[in-house]
Amino acid sequence: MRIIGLIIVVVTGALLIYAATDFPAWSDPASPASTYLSPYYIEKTMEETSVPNIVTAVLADYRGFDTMFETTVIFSAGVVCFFLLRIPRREEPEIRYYRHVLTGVTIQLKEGYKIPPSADFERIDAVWTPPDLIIKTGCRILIPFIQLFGLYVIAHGHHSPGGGFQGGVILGASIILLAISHDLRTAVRRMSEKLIAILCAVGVSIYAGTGALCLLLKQNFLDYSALAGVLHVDPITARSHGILMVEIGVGIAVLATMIWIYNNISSAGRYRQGL
Amino acid sequence: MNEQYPALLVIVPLLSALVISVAGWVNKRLCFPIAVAALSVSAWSSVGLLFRVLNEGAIVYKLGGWPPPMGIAYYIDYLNGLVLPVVSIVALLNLISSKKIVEQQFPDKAGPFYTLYVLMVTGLLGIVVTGDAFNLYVLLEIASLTGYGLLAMGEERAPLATLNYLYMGTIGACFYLLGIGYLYIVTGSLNMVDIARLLPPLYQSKAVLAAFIICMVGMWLKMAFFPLHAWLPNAYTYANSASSGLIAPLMTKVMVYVMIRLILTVFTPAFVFSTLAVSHYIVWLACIAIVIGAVLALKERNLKKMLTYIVVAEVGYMVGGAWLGNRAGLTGAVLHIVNDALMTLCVFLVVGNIVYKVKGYAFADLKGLFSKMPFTMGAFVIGALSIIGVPPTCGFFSKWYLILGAIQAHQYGFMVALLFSSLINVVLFFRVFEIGFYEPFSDHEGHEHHPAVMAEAPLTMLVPLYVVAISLILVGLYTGDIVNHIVQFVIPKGFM
Amino acid sequence: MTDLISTVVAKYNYWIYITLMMIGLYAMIAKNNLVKKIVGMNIFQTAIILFYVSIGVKKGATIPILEHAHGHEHHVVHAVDYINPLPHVLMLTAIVVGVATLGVALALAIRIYNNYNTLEEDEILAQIREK
Amino acid sequence: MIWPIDLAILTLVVIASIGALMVKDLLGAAILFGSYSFMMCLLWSIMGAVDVAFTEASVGAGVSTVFFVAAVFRTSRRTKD
Repeated sequence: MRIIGLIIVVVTGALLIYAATDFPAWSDPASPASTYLSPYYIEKTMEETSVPNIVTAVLADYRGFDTMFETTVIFSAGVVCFFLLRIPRREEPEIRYYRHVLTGVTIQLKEGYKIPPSADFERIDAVWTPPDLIIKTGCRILIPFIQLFGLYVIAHGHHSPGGGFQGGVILGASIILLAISHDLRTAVRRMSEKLIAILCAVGVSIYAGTGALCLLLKQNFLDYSALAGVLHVDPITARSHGILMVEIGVGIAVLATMIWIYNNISSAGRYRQGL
Repeated sequence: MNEQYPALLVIVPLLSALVISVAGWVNKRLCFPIAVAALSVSAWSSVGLLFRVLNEGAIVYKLGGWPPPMGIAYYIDYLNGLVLPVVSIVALLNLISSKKIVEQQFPDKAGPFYTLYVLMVTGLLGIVVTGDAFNLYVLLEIASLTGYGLLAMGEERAPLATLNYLYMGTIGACFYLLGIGYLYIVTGSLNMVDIARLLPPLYQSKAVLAAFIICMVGMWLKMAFFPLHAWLPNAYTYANSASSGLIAPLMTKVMVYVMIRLILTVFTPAFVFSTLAVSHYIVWLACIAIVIGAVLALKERNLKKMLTYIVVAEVGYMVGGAWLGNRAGLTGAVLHIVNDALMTLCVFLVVGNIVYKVKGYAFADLKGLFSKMPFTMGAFVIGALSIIGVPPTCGFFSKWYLILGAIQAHQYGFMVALLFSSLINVVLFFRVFEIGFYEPFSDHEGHEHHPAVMAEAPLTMLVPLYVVAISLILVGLYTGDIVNHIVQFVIPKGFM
Repeated sequence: MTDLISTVVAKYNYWIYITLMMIGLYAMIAKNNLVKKIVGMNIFQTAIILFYVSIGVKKGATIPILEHAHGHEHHVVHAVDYINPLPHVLMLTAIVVGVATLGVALALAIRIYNNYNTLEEDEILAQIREK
Repeated sequence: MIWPIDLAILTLVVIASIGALMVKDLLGAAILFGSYSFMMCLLWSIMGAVDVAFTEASVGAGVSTVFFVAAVFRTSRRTKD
């Protein structure tokens, strides 16, 4: 198998190198890629969409259809992970582990027995999880600021690098941090699986709904200038607001999908014990 | 209303997929009706689009209101006007017959299944209708990802087969992306028609040659053309019959459509057939694909794997026909996309019915099926005759155009391969008929001589099957009209 | 000789992207462990992103974000001194597609592990042949 | 566009990718793959692609490494080659 791999790799590598000799030199301003389509974007973005960050403008407005399908790719990855891994919850009794907070003694109860939630016993995933008070409190302090930063990244996608995807992933990462530092049950109790799944679909439908709204207002799909009538603002800033709405939709969709994929992969579908 | 058909075609299934995903959590029974409604709206708008193309010629739909090179545009001409209704109708028919299968195999995951199903149809329709090269890559990824999800829910070996499919599929999609990158670095544009306008002065450049080779290898990998077909038989065999009923007829045919779109629109036949005089070798490769596909099908002892090898051979037909380089060959290839999608759907629906009732698809399970499931096996006979290429059915006519093209292009090897694989198909299918018809009476130790009680598949699985079986014959009879009104305009005038 | 070196150095990014892609492709074909193949697949995808982003680079150009004064007096924007934004947009999509494919591949790997209790391809094929 | 840094990071990226594939323990491969993604993020920011760098940092280095480690915990760290 190695020899076939080597032959294929050498042949494709030779083809690619043979073709790369014909490329325009790296980083020269006169290359066709930099002189045909991108000057239009650089010069016209400020006039047509009043969004300083050209990448966000091209991402959400000129080529907004691509980004909608990209959000659909993320959404379908979340649905595939759920579809493949999730084992429907059968309430069979499970072995539970508790730790006595003061003495640090860990108890393993036979199946079906529970200790009612009380201050001096904390439930743990397995006997070997060490008491990590420092990590837990550290993360509890850190998570709100991560989420604040994530919201800033989504909202500020117009003026600075960032936008729906980056902000959504940062927000998702804050919940995943909660799931890793504490345990999966607290994260699932904080954001239940049903809420995440519906939030996923809501995020993508905000994006597609904005496009469909433009369709209903007698313009082509995803043509934000149609929103000028609804938002009582001139078409250019309507485009900027359209981009913001779309970024929020992408942020919600990516946030929910990252948590959904993490929950399914880390617990292999049983939602009992995460990382 | 009807100038918004291109948008409705893709947006309605996308929005309904989201609604189905939410309905899966709220109230499971709503999922199937929404899916059927969504696919029928997209089928309706695709047929409406075909008639609009017949009246007004090519349609350009500007997404987001931006003119094509700046924004993304849909470009609908005769080629995808013909393929669109086929994709949506095949998906709708398979959806109707998959209701019972889903309830039997994974009743609690119906919501995600229908979401992935409708998302895959959205991806396929988007691939067929888009006019932007990079947008085609994103839709290709949606169709592949949902395809991996659908195929992986099946027997015990399904995840491993799907993971191998994932590796090959990702390499194929990334090669396509790389080919578009090579075109972008040399021309600076992403819109297909725009690239075709900018390419002619660059025909001699090595980068365009490499871009063409990489795009082609990527597409061949995705359509399982001969040397790169290793993933297809296992991936389609071990999947559940609802998913293989959707993916087997559509995925490879849409990839063949993308290859023909690259040849006709992006790289223009002038570059492909005259500059690159390589079509002779590719037709020989197609001959080998057909022969190997047919021979490997003989080796198989179960029905579904045999059919997957026939799909590999059919891909050899279409690629060989497209690369013959003349009008008859290309007509045969385009017609074969339509016919083969219907034929493969008919045969895989039959397998779905058999697996639903008999819970197995090995030859041993097919004993006495003609008496147990007469209607299903009746449709199987029509599908088999169409794959073999018997006149009233559509399989014959597209094979006729392919052979005509082979003779005109003096590719006698391709003609011999076509006839050889037809004969092998005869052997394959009549072997199955023989097991289905004569087997129960000839086994001596079996004492029960009373004819087996008729255990037919439920009605919701038989009606789509018979709609497809009848459409095989209708499409065959109306081939003349299809060719004169639609396929004739697909091929540019300058083509000899 | 010097022009050979200058051509090599002038397109250094493209040689690196080709080596990375070949490393990824080799790993996907020759590696025995399924998770190693997934790592190879991801390297393969990031190599293509390296190719696309290095198309857009311009000498002496700044990042594609326009300084805007809220006073709305439009000073003329020259395309030469801003980097080409289009490959960046395309590559945002490719990165997200890479993560989505990674998530699905890992979900499949976990399912395979549940069925065969190993991730080595040869051990799995041996178990299949036994059945 | 500081030219020598670009060359240095590019060679480091190639070394990290070969390392991620050669190391004999899957958890090590996951961490090395995280470092590979992070160095790619440095590369993008050097080449001026700030949005892509931000995404690669948060999505590539961040979440994919978490998915990898979670998957390795659910399967096995053992690898033969």
